[in-house]
Amino acid sequence: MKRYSVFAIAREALRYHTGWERAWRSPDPKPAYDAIIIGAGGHGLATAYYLGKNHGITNVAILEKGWLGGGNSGRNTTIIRSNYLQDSSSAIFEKARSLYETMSQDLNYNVMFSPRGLLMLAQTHHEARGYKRTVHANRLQGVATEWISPQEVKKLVPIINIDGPRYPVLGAQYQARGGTARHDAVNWGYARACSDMGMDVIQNCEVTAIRSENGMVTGVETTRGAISCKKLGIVVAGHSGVLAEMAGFRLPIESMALQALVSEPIKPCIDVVVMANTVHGYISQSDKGELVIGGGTDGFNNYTQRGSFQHIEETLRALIETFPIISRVKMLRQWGGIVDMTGDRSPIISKTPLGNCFINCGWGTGGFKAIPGSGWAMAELVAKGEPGPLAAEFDMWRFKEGRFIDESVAAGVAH
Amino acid sequence: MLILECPYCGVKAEETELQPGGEAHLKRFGPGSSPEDFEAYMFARKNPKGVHFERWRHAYGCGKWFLAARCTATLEVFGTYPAQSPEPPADLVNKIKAKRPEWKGWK
Amino acid sequence: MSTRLSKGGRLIDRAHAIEISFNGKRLRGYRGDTLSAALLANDQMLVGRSFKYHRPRGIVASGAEEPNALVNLGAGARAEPNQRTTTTEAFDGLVAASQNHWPSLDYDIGAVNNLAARFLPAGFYYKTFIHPRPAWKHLFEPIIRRSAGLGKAPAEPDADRYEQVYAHCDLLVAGGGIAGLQAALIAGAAGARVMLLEQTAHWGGRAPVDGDVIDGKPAEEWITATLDALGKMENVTLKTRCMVAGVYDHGYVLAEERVADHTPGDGRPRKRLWRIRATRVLSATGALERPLAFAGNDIPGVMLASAVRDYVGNWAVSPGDRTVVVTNNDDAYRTAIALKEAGLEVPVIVDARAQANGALPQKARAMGIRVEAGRAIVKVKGGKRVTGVALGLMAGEGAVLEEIACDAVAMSGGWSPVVHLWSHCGGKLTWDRARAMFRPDAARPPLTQDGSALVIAAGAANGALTGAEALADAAEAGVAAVKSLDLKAKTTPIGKAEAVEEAMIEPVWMMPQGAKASLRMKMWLDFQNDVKVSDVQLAAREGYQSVEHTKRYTTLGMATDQGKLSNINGLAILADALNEDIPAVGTTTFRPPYTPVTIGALVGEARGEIFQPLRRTPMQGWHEAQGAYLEPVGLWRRPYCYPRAGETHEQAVNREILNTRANVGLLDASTLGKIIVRGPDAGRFLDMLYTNVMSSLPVGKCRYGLMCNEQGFLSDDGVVVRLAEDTWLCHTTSGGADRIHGWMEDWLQCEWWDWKVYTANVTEQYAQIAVAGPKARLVLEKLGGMDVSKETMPFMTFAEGELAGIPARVHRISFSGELSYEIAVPASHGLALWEKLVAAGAEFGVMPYGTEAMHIMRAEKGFIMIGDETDGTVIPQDLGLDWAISKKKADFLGKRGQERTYLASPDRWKLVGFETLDGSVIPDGAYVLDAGTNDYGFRKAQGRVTSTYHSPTLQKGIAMGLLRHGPQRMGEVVEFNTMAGGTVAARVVNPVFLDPNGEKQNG
Amino acid sequence: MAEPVSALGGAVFEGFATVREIGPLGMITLRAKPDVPGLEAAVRGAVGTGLPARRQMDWAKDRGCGWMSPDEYLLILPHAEVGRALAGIEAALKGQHFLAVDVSDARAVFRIEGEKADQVLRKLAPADLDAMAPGELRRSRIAQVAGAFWAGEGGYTLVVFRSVAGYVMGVLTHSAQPGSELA
Repeated sequence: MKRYSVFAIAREALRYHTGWERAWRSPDPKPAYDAIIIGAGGHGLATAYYLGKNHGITNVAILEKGWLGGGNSGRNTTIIRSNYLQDSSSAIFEKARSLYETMSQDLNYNVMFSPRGLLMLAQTHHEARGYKRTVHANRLQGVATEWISPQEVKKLVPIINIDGPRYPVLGAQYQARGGTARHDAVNWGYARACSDMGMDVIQNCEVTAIRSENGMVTGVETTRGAISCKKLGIVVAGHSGVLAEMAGFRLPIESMALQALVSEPIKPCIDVVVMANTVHGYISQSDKGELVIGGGTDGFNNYTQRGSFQHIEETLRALIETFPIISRVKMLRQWGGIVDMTGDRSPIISKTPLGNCFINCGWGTGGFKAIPGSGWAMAELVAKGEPGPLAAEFDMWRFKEGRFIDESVAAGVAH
Repeated sequence: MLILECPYCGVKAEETELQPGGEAHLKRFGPGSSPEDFEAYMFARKNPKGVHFERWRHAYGCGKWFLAARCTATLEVFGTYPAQSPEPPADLVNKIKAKRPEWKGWK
Repeated sequence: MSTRLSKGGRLIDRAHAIEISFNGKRLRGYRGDTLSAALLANDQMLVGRSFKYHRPRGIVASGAEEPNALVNLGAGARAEPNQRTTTTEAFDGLVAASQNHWPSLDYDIGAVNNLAARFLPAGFYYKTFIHPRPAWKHLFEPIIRRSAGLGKAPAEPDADRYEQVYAHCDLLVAGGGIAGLQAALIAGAAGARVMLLEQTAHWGGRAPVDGDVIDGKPAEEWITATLDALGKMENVTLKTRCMVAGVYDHGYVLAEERVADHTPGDGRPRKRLWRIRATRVLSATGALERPLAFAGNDIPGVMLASAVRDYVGNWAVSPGDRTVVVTNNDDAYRTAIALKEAGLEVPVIVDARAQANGALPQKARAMGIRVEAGRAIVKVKGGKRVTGVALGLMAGEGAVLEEIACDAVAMSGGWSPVVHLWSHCGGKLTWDRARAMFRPDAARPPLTQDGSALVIAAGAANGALTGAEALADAAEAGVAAVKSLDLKAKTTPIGKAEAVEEAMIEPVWMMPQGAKASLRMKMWLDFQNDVKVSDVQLAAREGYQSVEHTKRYTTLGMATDQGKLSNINGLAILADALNEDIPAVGTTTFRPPYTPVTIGALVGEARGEIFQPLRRTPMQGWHEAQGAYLEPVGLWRRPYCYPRAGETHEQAVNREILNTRANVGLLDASTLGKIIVRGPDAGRFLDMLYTNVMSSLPVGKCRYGLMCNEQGFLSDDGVVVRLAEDTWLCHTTSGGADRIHGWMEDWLQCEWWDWKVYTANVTEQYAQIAVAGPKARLVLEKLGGMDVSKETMPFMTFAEGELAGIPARVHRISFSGELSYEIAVPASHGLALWEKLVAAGAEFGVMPYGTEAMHIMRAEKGFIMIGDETDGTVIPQDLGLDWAISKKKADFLGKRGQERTYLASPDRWKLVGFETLDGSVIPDGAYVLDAGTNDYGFRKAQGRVTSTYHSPTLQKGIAMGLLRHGPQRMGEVVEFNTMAGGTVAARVVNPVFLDPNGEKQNG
Repeated sequence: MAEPVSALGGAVFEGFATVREIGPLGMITLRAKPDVPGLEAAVRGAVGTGLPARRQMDWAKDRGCGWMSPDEYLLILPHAEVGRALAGIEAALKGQHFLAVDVSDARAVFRIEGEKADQVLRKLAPADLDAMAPGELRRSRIAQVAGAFWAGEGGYTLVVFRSVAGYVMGVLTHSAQPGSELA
């Protein structure tokens, strides 16, 4: 693989960029692989990448029913943070955040990880106590977060209205190393790296059936023929339930539409990521200048990537109250993504009733920030057949025991 | 932005007048039930990409809960009926079968 | 140069001159001008800078598709970024400034990017800025960020008002061109409820400018006549300046009406958001002309042929004196002809097709216009404006045959139907090879709730481009719409437009055909985002082959015009690069809104005081008059404390507590939920709802109860009152009233529907006041009317009667641990009773107290608070409330959940009290440190604080919290962490710090 | 005994339509299935009307009965008469399964009057006003809160919860601003 660098660009410029090679190959499926990962979204690609990098398993196919990165990892609000309450959450999200720090170098692909800082506004006393609790928990976890005053909030976000009157800002939980990254670049960077390790990223290849014999997966039927495999990883976000049904088990999951929108690009006016959970809104500004705004989740099962209007409306109401100047800015585009919500709103990285079949799903509204950590943990599970510490708590049997991983205290809304 | 007709007051209510309530026809398992049954009651959901039977409350109207059969892939609504129904009405099931021959049934 | 013509201009009113300001320059225009028309009339060719290379940019279009001419409009509280000049109506005093340049539009430092353009191809930033690692955050990104964005963010809160309105119709017609008018006329005549919305200020669309002749008369006459007919129909609503932004599921349509954009500050709402429910949507949104891709096609002065025609015909503005027309179809000849008729020069028409012998080319030739078939523009000359074009063979590689001086170029690459509204909800498209366009596939329309077609496309939006075709198609669509509504179509006049025979378009995606790389690097596809033919080809070469990948990699179509001009050309180039068929490559997804919508308009009235409902108790005004400091509790705002002059909140809280403990205090408890439950099965029902037994509660008595969800987690608590044999009154937490009432109804309607139980949420019927403190009884006795003595009204009982002449229900319950009465009276008498209590209590030192005093007093008593001791993961057993969990009940909501292994574990953290050794206050949310680390390498915890306060009564820090095996560890000293990194030592104690035997509350 | 006070003390706004807070109005929530013996008589005794049909409001001069749900009615009568009416209902339905409670003070009532009164509601409620039958009682959403309204006497009567009376007055005022007429 030709390495990317400023020199490579200069060299190519002289020949009108005719010498660039493909970022990833586009091969036909082979009849068999050591491992098949279903889903070439961020989590699936990261799983494959760490299978190769950490466990030396490279005879891998990543099957994608559409175009790679076309699911939630290509339609989210790109927020990265690890200021979680429960140890098991903090562990995997902080692992992910730290991997984001070096991802551009690891993948030789600039994913534009931008640790510009992330604020969670406390606008009620109750919320303030909740965030202080998280900060204390993060202290024990070694996750760098702090509680800051309204004045410090105003310094970080000059356009914010901290005086209410309805919901004055009482302070905020601040993670200085939280931020954003370019979502497509994460997908493309992983795909390029996987391809470079000899893995097959196969797009427009939809899995139509999962073949199994006495409790073990033998392969999959796809729109591009049957492919057999020794191990199977299901990493398909919104469609986890559909795949699980093919594999013959049921998940504690419901698929719903999550809304987001961007504004027209304007000159930089908000440099950090701000989440205001009391009023249900979060916002950041992309390097292109668009305000990237996350809305709520429709409360009903939905597989269309379209959403309802009232959640957009609710979010914008809150944001105008918090950032009055955005009233005259215009909404450029709105869209929906299908998120899979588990019983405790925390993910599942787990063995399944099928011996050599593993599943990674249920990231709900917060999957992007977890991609590298999720892939890291899933790869370990697929490679060893047993979860490592990062995945251990996220098994799908916790619901039977009532062993919840409940973050609702830390994040009241979509994150 | 869905419209569902409330079977009680006959209003064609729009989504903002309604409150969604998840999968319908769940059987409650209480004390003495097996861990599997209780887990299934609490968490296991059909979550089909297709015909879904679900609960809605006419929250900004008559306040009654009702049930709806709706396709989660096209958002087509096949019908609504009272919450006091142990299972979907036969005529509704037939209507869906006619429209969706490939449908495996509600159970 | 571009200038105003001496005559003509169908939309301007020469009697009303206006003056506008652009970059401080004063320019003259006429009423009826768009800002674009006014700028061009004053030879303002250069209007902005492109996003990436800061290339000079001029006006390209005359409508919503304009990618270049975006300005900062207005100033101060009325400043708005990224306003399209083509759709902005000019008015006297309008102030606009160009965007994305420094120091000035003419001399922009950012233009160095242009010199480096060759080194900044699509996606270059993914390939560089990688090393050294810190450089991205500290060097590269800040630079990129500074150059990001277009318009300036407003600096002040918006001065304008907005509103929303709901509407319902059978047929929503989007687009007021001749097709929309015709279809609306048919549906209106059939009696359908019709809404016809047009985004511009004018009806008729392109027909008048294109010179259509309908029913033998100029189109304008037919348009006026049709509007008259529609205006007479009661069932038809007509709106101009109203852009249909999006079509959503089940016939939901959003439209943005520009009510007062052109009359700022006249007091009307600036914009109005229409939230429409339509049974069917008829999309008559017309078509957009495509640019041609030739080198230098982005230089100011290169415009769409139709736009040039519009400026001449509508506003009497000529973009240039000598305009070269370049095309691959006959329609563009109309522009040449219009220019010639306006007395302007057209040195040549460059036609990419081998021959040009249609009726229009013939006419052009007859007018003496030179027509060069089979030729291409090799490149446009000029910098900040066009100075000429170099021509070559279309079939060639770019060898120049001839150079022609000109100051404008009118280009036409053919037309694309506007399919956005068709596509928003899932309508599919089909590629029309002959006409080289994507158009709606009638066989795969977007569906409505009953599975029928939601949208019907008509006219140019359906691929029927000429006036004659459009009217015929619209008539069909109108009849189809009427049928689909189960209405009968009445005989309605159908306009007949004269057909002008046009030769077929020949698809041209790049000119010349074999252009070499150096030229392809100068062929713009996306003018705003600087995406060129070479960029799309690079994306294809690098494997970004999905049209979505190409879009995201090159940013093609991601500008504020969302690809209205660039998408089709871009994907044709992509298809060519991939050797694929255009339909095989497909389009990107069309998302709402059609053109950007003001965020303020989306929110409507919901801002400031009414941005959210505010719930007020009957005594709210009194609290505010007292200067109470209020805190949000759900949608309520409850007094946190009542600070006196010079008092801090903390001092006020302490005073309120000490006074309540020593004398008597008043708390507005009206927000507490109150739900009546009545019926033969009510007792049985409450036994299922609460963890303890309520059916056994004697009439006249009160009992504290807990509710869990089915998981077993504690969800609400409150005092239950047995009003009568078959009637209970359930108090819930302030936040909980609606939730718990809904919870009750859910079980009654969906699970136990054969049980005879009725509920009623009477929370707001009553004002509730807690009178607490050793002197509480004295105050009530002074009011008079009821016997509130210890004997007749002992603790945990209630009585109904009249206090000071007000019907009241008095409960002997206490959340403060003091002798306490909670008095419920009809809300309409709440303030009266409160004031009487204040007056009667004066001699006993009565003071109101707020929620914080309430919190601290309950903590001193070790009473739990939902939301503090609970967080959705806590069960009653964790809080030592086992006494309130019935052992003998076979079932209650949550019982099974609590039997699960993890909830039944003996190692759960349980409630205890904490007392710091040094008297300090344990920080909110602190954890109890444990030895060692866990599997993640995190420091272990064995508990956490849930409520922590300075107790003014006990003069020390007190706290409640959860601790592993807590109750068995009384007296042990544990350590809490602090944010500062230190620790606080505290002793494990009984959580009841005050009056453990309850003498005070029982007294 | 002191006079009962309505939530806003009769606030008024004169815009392109007139918005008035009225009341206090007597209101009783009566929950019972229509087939309960004696129900019709009890209602007649309390407000002088029969049992309204689905979504209907029946009137006997200033007294009325509205259909709220299959097992809920809203009785409207003078504030001072609520006690007597409740006693009457209790007596009439003795032994039956029902629930009757005074909700007069849990509500705020507004009148919206004038030729364009409907436009004020059209800006706030997703309901199709043109599809309302004569005498229909429509329960819906008023901006962000629940409300019930009916047309009559040259305008609309709107019932909402008392605690949000101020908010509702706010949105009504905003919607009735002079110059913001829809047509």
